[in-house]
Amino acid sequence: MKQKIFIITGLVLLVGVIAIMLADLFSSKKADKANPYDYKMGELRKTDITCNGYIEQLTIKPALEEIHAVACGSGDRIYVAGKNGLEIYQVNGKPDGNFRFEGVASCMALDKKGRIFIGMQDHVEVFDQLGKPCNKWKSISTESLLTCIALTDSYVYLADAGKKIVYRYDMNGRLINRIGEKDPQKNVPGFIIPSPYFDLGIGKKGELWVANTGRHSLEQFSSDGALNSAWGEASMSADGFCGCCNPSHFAFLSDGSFVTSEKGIERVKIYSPQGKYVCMVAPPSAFVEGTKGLDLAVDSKDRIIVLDPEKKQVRIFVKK
Amino acid sequence: MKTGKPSLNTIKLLENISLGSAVFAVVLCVLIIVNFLQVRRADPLNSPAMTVLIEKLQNDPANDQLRQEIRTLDLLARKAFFTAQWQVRTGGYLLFISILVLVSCIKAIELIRSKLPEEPAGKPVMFWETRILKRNWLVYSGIALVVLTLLLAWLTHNDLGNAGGREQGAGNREPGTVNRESGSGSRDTATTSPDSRVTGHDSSSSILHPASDYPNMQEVKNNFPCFRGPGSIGVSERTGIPTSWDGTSGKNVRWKTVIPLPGYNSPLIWNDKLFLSGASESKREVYCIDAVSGKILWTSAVDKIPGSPSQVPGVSKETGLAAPSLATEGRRVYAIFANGDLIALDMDGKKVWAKNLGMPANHYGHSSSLIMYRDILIVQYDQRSGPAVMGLSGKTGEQLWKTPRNVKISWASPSLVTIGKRIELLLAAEPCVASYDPLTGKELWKLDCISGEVGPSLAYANLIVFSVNEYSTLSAIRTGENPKVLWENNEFLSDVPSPVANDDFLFLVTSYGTAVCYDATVGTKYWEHDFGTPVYSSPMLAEGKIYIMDKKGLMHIIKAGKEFSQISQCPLGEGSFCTPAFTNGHIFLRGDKNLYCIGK
Amino acid sequence: MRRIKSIPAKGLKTPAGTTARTFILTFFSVLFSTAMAVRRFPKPEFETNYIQPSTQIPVPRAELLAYLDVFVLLVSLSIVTWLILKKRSRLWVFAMSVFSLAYFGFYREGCVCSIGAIQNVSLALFDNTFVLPLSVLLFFILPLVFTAFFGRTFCAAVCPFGAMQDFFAFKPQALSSRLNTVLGILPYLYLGLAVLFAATGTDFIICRYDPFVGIFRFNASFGMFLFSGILLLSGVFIARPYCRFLCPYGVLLNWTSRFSRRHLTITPKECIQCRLCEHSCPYDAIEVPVTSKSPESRPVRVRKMMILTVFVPFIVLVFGYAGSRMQDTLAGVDSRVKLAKEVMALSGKQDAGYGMQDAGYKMQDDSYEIKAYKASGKTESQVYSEASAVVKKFYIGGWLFGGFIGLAIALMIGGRIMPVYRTDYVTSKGRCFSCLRCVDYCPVKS
Amino acid sequence: MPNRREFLNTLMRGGILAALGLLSVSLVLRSRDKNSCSNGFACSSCGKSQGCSLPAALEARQTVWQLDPSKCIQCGRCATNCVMTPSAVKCTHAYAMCGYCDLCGGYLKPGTKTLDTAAEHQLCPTNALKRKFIEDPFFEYTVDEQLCIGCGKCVKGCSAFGNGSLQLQVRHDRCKNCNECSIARSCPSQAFSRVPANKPSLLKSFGKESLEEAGRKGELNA
Repeated sequence: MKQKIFIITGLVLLVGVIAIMLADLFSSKKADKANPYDYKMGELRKTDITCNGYIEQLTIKPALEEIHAVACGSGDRIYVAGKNGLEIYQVNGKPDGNFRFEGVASCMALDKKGRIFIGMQDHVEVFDQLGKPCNKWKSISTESLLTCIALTDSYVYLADAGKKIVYRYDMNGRLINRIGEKDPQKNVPGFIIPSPYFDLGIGKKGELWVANTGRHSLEQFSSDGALNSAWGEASMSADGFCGCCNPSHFAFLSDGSFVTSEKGIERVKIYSPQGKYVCMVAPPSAFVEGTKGLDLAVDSKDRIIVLDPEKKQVRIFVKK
Repeated sequence: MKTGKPSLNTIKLLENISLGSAVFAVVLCVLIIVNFLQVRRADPLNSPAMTVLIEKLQNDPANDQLRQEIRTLDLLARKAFFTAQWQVRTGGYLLFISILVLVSCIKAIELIRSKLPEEPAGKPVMFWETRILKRNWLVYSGIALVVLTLLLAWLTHNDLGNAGGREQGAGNREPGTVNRESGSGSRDTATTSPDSRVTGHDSSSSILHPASDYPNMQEVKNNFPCFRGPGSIGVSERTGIPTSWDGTSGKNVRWKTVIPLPGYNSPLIWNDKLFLSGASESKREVYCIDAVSGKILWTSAVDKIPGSPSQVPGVSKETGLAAPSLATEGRRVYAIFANGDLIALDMDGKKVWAKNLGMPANHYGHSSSLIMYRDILIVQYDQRSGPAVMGLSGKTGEQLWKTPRNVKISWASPSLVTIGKRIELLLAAEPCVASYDPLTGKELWKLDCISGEVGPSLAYANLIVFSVNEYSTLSAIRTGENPKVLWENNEFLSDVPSPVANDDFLFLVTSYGTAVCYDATVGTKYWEHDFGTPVYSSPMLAEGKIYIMDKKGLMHIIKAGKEFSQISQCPLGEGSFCTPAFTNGHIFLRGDKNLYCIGK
Repeated sequence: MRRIKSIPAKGLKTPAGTTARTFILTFFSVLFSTAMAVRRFPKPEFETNYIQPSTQIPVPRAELLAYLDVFVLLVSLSIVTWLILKKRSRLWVFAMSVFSLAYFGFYREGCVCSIGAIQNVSLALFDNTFVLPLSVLLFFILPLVFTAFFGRTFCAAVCPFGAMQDFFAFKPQALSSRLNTVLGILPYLYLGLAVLFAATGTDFIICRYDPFVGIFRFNASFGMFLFSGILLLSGVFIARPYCRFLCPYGVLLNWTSRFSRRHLTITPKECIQCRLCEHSCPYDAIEVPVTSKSPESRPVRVRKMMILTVFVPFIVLVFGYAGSRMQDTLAGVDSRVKLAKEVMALSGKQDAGYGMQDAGYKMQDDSYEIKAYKASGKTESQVYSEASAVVKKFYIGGWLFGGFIGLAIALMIGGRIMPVYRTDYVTSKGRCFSCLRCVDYCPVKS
Repeated sequence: MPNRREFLNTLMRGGILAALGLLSVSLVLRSRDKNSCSNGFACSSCGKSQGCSLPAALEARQTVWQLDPSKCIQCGRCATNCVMTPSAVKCTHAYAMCGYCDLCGGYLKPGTKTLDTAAEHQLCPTNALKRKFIEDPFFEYTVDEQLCIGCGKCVKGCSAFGNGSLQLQVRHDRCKNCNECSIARSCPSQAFSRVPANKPSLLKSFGKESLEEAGRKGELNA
């Protein structure tokens, strides 16, 4: 009798073990519960859709392998540059030419004569409208990483994220001066560029603005490097710049307002010339999560041209 | 053996020790389990109290006391977390030691005792009997194993097999191999890919023998289950669609079949069966036609329906008695007629259920087509008295929901579209475009933007719904939580044909025969083109082309692009009011008299 | 103690030769396909004399130690074999099992083990991108080779699993012959499933349901501990339950051992038929003398044997068919198939997908599998075709698995038709673990 | 009779041994083949690296588990599914990639206004990420491995808002190198794989090497 009880106990336990194995192996239940350590990014990406003052009017899908830079030329033609080439589109998104070159364009600008200045990692190359090379500047340094190029009538401004400095060149590639070096006497705090996004732009009055992304601010310099003013605030909410280093790109509307783009929480926004938040152009939901490097351009009709490197599109937003 | 007493004493002592350690081990086990359950129930790192406090602080950032409270709680939580881990670890070590003691004591006892010889067992084992017994048991358990396996396979087959089959099917299926590549059209390979047949994976045939109550997305998309294609938005994803034919000379016409009774309803297709209906003043019939050969497989008379009115409804010539298109979900096919007769037939033409919805008060004649959501049959019944939309169970005809509508009579048909996370049922009638949850009939939103006697159904693409009606306006409605009109235009308006849209463009054909293309998001007009012949059939968008059938039966095929570019014009040889249906490589057109299959 | 090695962050070399074997741990070059997307970027320029710390990357256990394990395995196999066949001392075998438990169990934490090696070998056979370390192959081969000559000495005192369960066999009960027979099918099923899942790259189920690894490591999930606890408890009454009724490696050892050259005998000389050993075996592995004739006459036996032989292909086919019907259930364990099902459920949810995929809205409550699937950029049909390839593998695998079980059962039946004649008490060569308990009972000493 | 049985036994034994021998020889030969194809990181020198489907792991005989941060989606299962408690997967900081930001997405909870070390601002559930002031405006972040449970919260924050210098890695001093990793089994993005034991890390990095490479190219161009 005792023996029987022992055997039965043993057997029941053994069968239990096998049953556990089989149940665990073949059960089709959801393998795991919710993540107890979830970082709910979705909440941050949600924005009030009603403050969205713009709609997407046109989408251009360039054929380039990678796209990194967008610019707007005469007749509001749209120039898109990226890996090994450049494409031109008409104002309505129709292709209007393209040419190829060697290298990855990281930034681009056009001068009055229609010459195309393309920044490639550590040097600048200049092409004419048909893609004929006009000039190739010397490499600045092996550590350089050019992330933005902007032109006035007589100067070329370059933002170098590798060296964390802005250069002023003449049109032929001769360095004139460096802007933004840390200088406590001149009250210049220096640029903090924690990631390879570093933009600059020429305002409507011809003044130089630089995005000091590590400080989440836009700073205005005189051409000789004096810091005149700055604005910007770090915040996850719509009115500030999110993440560790933003805005990643910016451009100007015709009234001098700023259009800014951010990574982390991908969004494109408009600030007044005084730096007050105005409205959202494209909310995070318009972009693939993790999109970085939304280059911006604005055409003469104040259409906002956003380069979306993740979707490989150039997206044009217009006011509602 | 040498000294009995001391060893007995030792055994006693060892027994006591082992008993003690066993008790200790059990206690530890219980403690560890309790600890585990505790941590599991309330994870200290995710305490809801903390979340609440932090939320409070965010609202009241100046509150230092709150801040202090949070810090204390945080410290406590982390302490609790690591203490619990420490407890388990220490408990585990102690448990291990106690079991070690237990095992060594018992082994020692065994060692001391093992010198004692055991009594030889009673009688010897009956070798041959047990051996035969064993053999039999092997046979039994083998049979049991096979039966169990088959039973399991059979039990789990329905869903899993279906899934596996669909996977295989979907995996191997090039966008829809609905069997017409081979001229012979052997019917049993309809959706079975050759690959799945090689493996003898007969579960893949579950697509042919539907197990679930309603088809999945891919099945619906592979077919043409209602008016204007899947979702009734005028878009078909089928490919290889012919662009040239001539119905008069028979060029590229595979077959042509006379349809006994007239009707303006458009054909629909499930696998290789085509369904349409026809009616005269005395008769109403549903036809099933073999898409491969064009033979009428069965004709089902719609009669003996309880409550069916004896008088003939007053209809206009241009609507007729069988205007609404049918609907199917691959299990049954449903048809509605101008007198309110609604019938469900199985795929072999046998009546499943039928009812009369009451003679519609409609001065031109009822023309809203049916549509299926899962296995719910949706009927838009916008008549003069008590307009409503209702959902009926496809299986039984029982009314699942009915939502009254505050609208005028409408001749438009419902559409089903995916907007965000939900499926919405969209209806158009003066004064509004309205959206309903197709499962419950709950109204989701509505927007006043349309008026008049609404004939055209809606178009939808890329979150934008387009509504249009003659003497009213063309509106593009951005859907979402707060739908609003994106743009309006009333230069070109349609009376009968429905518009159709893709992500970039909206195409509209007016009843007097002008095709127009607008930018879908901003409403810029790209082009217009006048055919010179009226159009009543709704345009269809497939493979980047728009198929527009005019009243005289001439099909205008136009590139769906920013510039007007006509691909071809193909005559049918007779007039047509009906919208074409597509499968891979084929178009099905219903003319006034005949049904045509275009394609090789 | 494991060494911690640091990576020079700015290309500073660590002093070379600080350890006998210096790994050059440059992680920079690893996976630069991904780094293509990451744009190069220098660190901030610090003005204070801050030195950037280097990223610490601990070094895994040295490769050489794996061969030490093989060496220990070889030596302990030799010693145990010698102890069993020559010394015939239960106490020493017990001592060796304590050592094995300590070394392979608690020191090596139950991983690398011969039982689990089955899976590595089968995966390596079917997937030539899978790396099979030589040490693992040796762990698989060596015990089998020893068994082919000397019987299952590995089970006696080298396998930590066996040792562990042996200690807990406090009150072993003899099981009836039919229980032994029916439960004896389980290891074949386990082996078949383990090889099937390993060969298809689905899972290593032997390791997944390794009953003692948590105990060896003093660290496991609660469920794993519970599992070990229950198994050990059942082992109090049914001695070595894992070895007898689950262990897949035991199947291989069993069959190898049947043809072993020098298996342990209960008595060193001549059996005196004292029957003292008859109930000494906790594993029911002692065969009693059979001197009587079978009740089945020779022609009957021959006929039965013939029938069985004729029916073997049929049995194999029936089982194979049954196995192939299980393809969906079996394939359901595979993560690729699970994902395909989830994706299908998802597209079913967006449902019968009337209309078009929407662009602007995002699904919020996706499972992580779906999130990863979306992030991976795979298309739906890619997922399906991957899954259907797996299902196809399982279809073939199901036939083979079923056929294997059918063959095993047919062979077992055949073995029970064969004539038997023996005068002495002997150990069943297939099932005996060579634990030497019976030897202790035998009054005949050499 | 016994002789015949003996002979049969020998025959079968011989068969088994031969089968085992064949198995091991074929497996060894095959892996020796792999060895001679200087795989792994020397892949480019092999000449046929394009058509080669063998993983980099083959160069070494011993493999260990590692997770590829570029595939990781921070589902948190590393923390919950490891056979070890706490998990053998921990956050590893690739300092070379760090921007030393004041506003660190991996350290601070989203929406935090005051950038300090207060408990209510920290993202890490166990306070394992430490922040140290270096110089204006740089802060150094270090991971306290004793406290880290491998949940990946900071990793998600860092990769979304920062450079992605915080990455999850299997710590081989803690990992038991199970035959089949139980995290790998449940990893939704198949980020886990067996890697060569002598190259046990899959940390991604901006990398000095890539910098050098680029530099070299620059020289060539110039």
